[in-house]
Amino acid sequence: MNGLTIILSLLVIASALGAVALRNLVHCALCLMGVFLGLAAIYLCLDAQFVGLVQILVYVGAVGILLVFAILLTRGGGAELSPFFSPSWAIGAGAAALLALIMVAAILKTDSLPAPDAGGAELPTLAQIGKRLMQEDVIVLEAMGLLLTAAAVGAIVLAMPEPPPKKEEEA
Amino acid sequence: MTSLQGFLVLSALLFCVGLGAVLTRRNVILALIGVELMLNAANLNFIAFARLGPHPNAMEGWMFVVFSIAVAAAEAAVGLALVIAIYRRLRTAHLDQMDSLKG
Amino acid sequence: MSPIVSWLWLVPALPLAAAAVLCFLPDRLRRFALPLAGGAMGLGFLLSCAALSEAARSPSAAGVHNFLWLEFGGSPLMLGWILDPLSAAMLAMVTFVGFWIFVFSAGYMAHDPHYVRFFCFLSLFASAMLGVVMANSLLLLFMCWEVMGLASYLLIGFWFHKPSAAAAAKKAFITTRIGDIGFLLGMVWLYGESGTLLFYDQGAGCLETSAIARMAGHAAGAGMMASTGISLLLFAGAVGKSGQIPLHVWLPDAMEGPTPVSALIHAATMVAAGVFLMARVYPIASALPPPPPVAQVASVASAPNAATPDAPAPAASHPSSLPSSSHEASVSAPTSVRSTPLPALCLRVMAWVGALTALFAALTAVAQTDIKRILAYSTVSQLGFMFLGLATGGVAVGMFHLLTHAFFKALLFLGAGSVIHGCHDEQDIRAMGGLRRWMPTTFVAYAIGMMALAGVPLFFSGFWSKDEILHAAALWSPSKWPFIIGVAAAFLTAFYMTRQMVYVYAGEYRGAGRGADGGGSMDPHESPSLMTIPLGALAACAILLSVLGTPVWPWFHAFLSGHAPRFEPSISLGVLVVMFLSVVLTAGGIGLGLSIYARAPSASLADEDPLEAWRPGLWQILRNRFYIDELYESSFIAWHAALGRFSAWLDDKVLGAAVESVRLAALGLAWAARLCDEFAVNLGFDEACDCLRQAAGRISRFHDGQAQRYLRFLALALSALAFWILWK
Amino acid sequence: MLGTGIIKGMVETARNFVGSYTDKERLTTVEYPEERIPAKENARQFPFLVFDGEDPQAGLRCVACQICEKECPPQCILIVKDTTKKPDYMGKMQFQPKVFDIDISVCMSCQICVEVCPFEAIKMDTEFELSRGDRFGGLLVNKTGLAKSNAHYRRIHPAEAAEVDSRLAAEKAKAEAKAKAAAAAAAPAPATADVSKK
Amino acid sequence: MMDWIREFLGMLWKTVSDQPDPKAAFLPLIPEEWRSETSVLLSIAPLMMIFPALFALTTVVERKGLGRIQNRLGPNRVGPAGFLQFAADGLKTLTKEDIVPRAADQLVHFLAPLALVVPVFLTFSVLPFGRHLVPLDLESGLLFFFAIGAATELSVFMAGWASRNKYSLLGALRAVAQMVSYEIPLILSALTVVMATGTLSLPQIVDAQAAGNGEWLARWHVFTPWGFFGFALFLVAACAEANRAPFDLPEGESEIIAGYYLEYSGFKFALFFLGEYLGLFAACGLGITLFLGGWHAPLPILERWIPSYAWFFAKLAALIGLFIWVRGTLPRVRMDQLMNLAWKFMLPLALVNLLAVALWHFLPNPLARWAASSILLAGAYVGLGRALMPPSRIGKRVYRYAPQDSR
Repeated sequence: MNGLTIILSLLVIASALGAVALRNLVHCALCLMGVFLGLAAIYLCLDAQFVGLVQILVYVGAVGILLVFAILLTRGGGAELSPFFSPSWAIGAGAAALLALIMVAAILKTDSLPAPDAGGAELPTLAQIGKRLMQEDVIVLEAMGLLLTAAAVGAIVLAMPEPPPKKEEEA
Repeated sequence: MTSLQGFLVLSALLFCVGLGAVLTRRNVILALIGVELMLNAANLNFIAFARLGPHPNAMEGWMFVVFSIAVAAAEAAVGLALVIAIYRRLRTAHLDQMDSLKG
Repeated sequence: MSPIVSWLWLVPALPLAAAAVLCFLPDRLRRFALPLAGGAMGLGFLLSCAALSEAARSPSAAGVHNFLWLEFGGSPLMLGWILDPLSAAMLAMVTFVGFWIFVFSAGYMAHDPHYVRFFCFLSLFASAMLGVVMANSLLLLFMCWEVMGLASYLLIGFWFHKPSAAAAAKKAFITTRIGDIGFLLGMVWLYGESGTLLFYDQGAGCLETSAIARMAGHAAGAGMMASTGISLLLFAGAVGKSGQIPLHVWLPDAMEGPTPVSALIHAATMVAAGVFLMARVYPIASALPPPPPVAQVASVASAPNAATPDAPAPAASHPSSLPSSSHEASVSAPTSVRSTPLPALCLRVMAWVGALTALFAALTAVAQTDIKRILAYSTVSQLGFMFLGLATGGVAVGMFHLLTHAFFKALLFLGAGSVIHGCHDEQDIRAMGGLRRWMPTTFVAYAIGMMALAGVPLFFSGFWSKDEILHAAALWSPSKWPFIIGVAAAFLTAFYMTRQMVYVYAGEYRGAGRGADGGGSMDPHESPSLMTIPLGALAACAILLSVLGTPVWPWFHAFLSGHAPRFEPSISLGVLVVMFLSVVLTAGGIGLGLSIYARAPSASLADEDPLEAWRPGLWQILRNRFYIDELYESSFIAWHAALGRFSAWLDDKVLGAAVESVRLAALGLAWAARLCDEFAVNLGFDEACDCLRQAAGRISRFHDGQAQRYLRFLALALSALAFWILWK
Repeated sequence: MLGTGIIKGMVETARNFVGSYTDKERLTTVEYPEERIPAKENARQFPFLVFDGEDPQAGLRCVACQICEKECPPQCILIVKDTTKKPDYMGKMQFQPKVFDIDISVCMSCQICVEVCPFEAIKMDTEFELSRGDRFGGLLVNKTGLAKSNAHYRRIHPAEAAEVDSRLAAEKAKAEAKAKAAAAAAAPAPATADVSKK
Repeated sequence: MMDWIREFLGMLWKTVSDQPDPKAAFLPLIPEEWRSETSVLLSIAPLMMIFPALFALTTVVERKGLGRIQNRLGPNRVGPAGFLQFAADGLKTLTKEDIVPRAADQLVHFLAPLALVVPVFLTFSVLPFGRHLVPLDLESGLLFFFAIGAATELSVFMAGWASRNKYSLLGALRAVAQMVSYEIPLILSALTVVMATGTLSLPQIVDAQAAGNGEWLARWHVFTPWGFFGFALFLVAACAEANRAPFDLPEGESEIIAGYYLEYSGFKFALFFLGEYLGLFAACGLGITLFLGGWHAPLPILERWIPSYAWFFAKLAALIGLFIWVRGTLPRVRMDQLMNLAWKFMLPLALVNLLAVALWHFLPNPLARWAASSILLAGAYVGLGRALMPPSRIGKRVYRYAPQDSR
């Protein structure tokens, strides 16, 4: 990890904490965008150009916008009114912190992680990724397309305004 | 601490922050944000292992992330549509008030 | 059989089809209603004319077309239609008058929102009437008769939002049903006697010689032949339909319907159906028992005034007479010896009923003020004349009056409609006056109708037809009273029509708040040509028809009786005497009317009638129609109500108590069963369930529907698991 | 077909664009301070007072009758009568306005003052460049500022002014004729005869 | 020092005269540790100067052009024929009071214009301006362009939401909905080129459009049926992405005053203005790169005499002129028309266009592939146009209260 990635990591963690802990939902969403952008930058630093750019395109351009719309449509633009701290909050936060502790400890304790191949192996090019997507993983790609279509249709159906209840049922 | 370990720690922390959001925040959208964070943490793991693992030229990690991003997009679309539908019916976006199945 | 007979069914079918189309016609296409209904009627008229000419060419041969309708086991039920002079004449009359009434209606009802429905009903009605006229089966006739009753109900109650109209419709329907029960019974009896309901069926019909002879020879008990009983029952139907005493009460009330309906019902069709029915079954009604011993036939005498004043009396005065063949003989033999055999009992009843109705209705008409009510009572009176004529002079006499009356009464009603229309729905003749100036066309037409009705001599058809009836009544052997009563009624007819004319057309306009000097839009006005043209057509017929039945050239009688008309330049003395008498009567009636009313026409609405001033007591009786309605109200209807109350009481207290006791018994049993079930069976089960529920409740406290709580447990468990895996 | 309308519109605007360089008819605007469109005769901005002769104050036609002050809908005219009198164009002795102010920040250019003036003393100016540094004060115009010569009036409204002048001349001639007749009638009086001789 | 200046001037000359790697001689003069940063700066600085300058010029040209289209003169006071108007405007916006509403979300309100301008500048980094002029030769340059371009939606939302003004919020939501909707036909139309050339790298795409040996006409993609339709779709979608007339609903001053930048004034407003225009330039530049042959001249002979960036900027100027022309011609569309156009017309047409590229790619015979893809696209265009705008049977309008024959 060089200096740039450390700075980015700190930025990502800070943004993530902001996204989770801020009172105003729109701020949360904007912080989440920060996490996404930071992660994309980390991906770029890890030479994962395609994935990083897709991360920005999909997460910032699509998921983020969706989130923001959902927040506004559920009147979440204002500040949250209910109290922040509560006993259940403590349980949840404690469980998360405990898990974090265990995982970090486990990672740091492990010293048998594989080292990168020193042979200077070439990273996959974009053309290779494309070939892989269109040839070997084409079934997965098709399935993904199907999934996305189904998700889009399902989302539209779910969010469609319900027809007004009929008069007879009301009466 | 190796570089890989650093990214793994970052990933673990990101995951737990997301988990914390899912476990503590009552707003559904925040829970979804937490889920997104957890997904991103997993993606980061994939990328880190793919780049800093023993076979940098293997593409499985990259492919996984690409598909995972697509799945995340689908998940966000359906999840947020569900949130909107539930909000329209219950007039609330709070998880603790969505307890129609309460025993 | 000529081809026209096999196509004759089209005459009623066309209006029926028009009605069917009209009932689906939306109101925005109302301009098609008249062409449709009127066209069907006009086509029917053309067909009827063809049929009439066919019938006139060979009057003696009736064209019959029968067909199988249903088959009950082995016995076929035939229906059919007939073309004989009677039906041909009626067909032509009904279609012709009906057509003009349709045309008139288009003007009269032009502003009604239910214009199309009205034409639908009118067409249905006309179709039913035509069916009655051309039916060759008593059953078919009865079916059409009932459809006609339904249509008249619908039409009288056309403005059903008026409570009086709805009540009148119900009254008409129920009252005629009373007569129809008689009709139905008679029909059933006829079927039992003759085995067929076809009138003419190549010798097997019930109106043909063999059946008549069989019926007339079959004693039915109470001193009557079967034919007498049947015809009396059928006559009951006719009485109901034609509004004779005592079932006349519905007819004046039926004036609540639109005026063209009044014209159609009271002039041309429905009321005439009764007369027509009797004319149709005349062979049965007039059937005499088989020829008695020669001695009685040969015995010659002329003994007028001998009959008892009441027609049913002979039968009633011998309740225990012999059940065997000759009750006529038993009546006639002790009283006197006569030149001709006494007419059949039914005809005598008919004559008396007719004569009394004629007088009664004429008296009532004198004191009415509603222009349509006067005409309605006049109709009742004229129908009495028709029955009198039918009974005394035979089919031709009655039918001739029916036809002439149809034209001039339709004319009068349409004229009244025109007057009402012109006076903005005013019906009280006291509120009219002076309309001669405002509505000259209507006045002329109405005057022609009035003169025809009153019997002004020579040029008006009513004179000839009524004259014939009087003549026949005068020659009637059993009694002279019907003749005298008829004469009085004829006199009164002229009188009340003069009264009405003077009220409506003479003097000054008396409409409230309007008048000649007002010059406002509420002035009376002449009706549109769509309404005056029918008036003209009918007026022409009211005059022209007189040529068909003059004693000099009795074409119509000859036509009906099936032989060629003869030209008789010489008129017998009797005829001349009666004719003279009726001229005097008419002149007297008109003169009296003029002298009472025209000398000092009443100036305002509030003026009391001169007759009222003269004899208030009598006036009140006449004004209230002899209190017949009230009599019915306090007798039959009250009795019915009492019976109904008694039935309700019986149902509630006696039958209800029985049902209640059964219910209580069942309830007691159920109680016992339930106790057993609850305390014996359920207790153990309930306990078990409760245990389960409580246990489940404790467990389900974790399942509070909070997704996050589940997740928290999951996270804790995950941490524990990871911890255990890593540092076990 | 979809798009033909767009192309037609584009052609039309292109014609406008090119035409604005080549065709004077299409480009109707002018660069204002350098170029001006001559004022139309019927243009009206704010009223001014007409004077005859050389001296703006002495020659004012206004006689302080105050009709315009009463009629003015926004009440932007203030007139104070002077105590002295001087003869008007017909020789009648009339009052003078001591103060005649118009607040043109209030004036709405309705021209009612002009319509009601019986002395042809107030007219509408075509001057429109009236902007001032001060928001209100500079727009309160006094008698001196309002007085403009009849020549100016003739220049800005030639037709109207010609008509007014001829009418005034005619009235003046009539009045003089009358005065002459009156003088002739009063001829025996020597004092008046002297006056008329002058 | 003299060396330094000489090499710097030499670098400029090499840049201007289209020579490869102009920085090669200059960079070694820089100390080792500053070299990469200097190189980046040398790439960025021209961008940061040229495009804002172009923006300044465009504002004036646009106003003058619109004026001429509407028979007016346009700006004509500042400088020769008014061409220094942009300076006056810039000074004005810089010196204006910066007003932030009290209820606004201060931080987000401040960040929004920056978040708009930064990605827009970033997008220029992958555009090849000339033969050797591409600041960042990314393997997936096109993806970079769209990914960064998508981030501007977020800044628009930030601006609208942070202003705490319902008109701003409405304008922002409209703008975001519009941009999201039009991004799809935009990307799909660009994808045709990717399908045809098989690369995401913009310089390679430009190279693919160069004329072959002995050909006298360049092989611009716009000269093919699918390229023509793709270019048209791309232009319309870019117009909507840049919120330009006739798709300037998010501003919609007659209904929502000025949309998402209603509450911005002074320099922040100028930044929005700048961001919008730079977005337009970037979109035009991408269009040129994808369809109009990039920096290639239409006739290969001309490339010898006129430098490559001149061709690029000439095409850019032409496209900007086209947008000005369209803005002066077409009225603003309605929201439903906007959405209908995107989802019911452009999206299906873009999909058909993809099919047409596939046909083009797989049919061997030049004549056959011309005919096939032309017929396919023309049919789709006519059919979709009919479906979107059914021939309306509108009778002569009748006024209820006016006399019928007063015309």
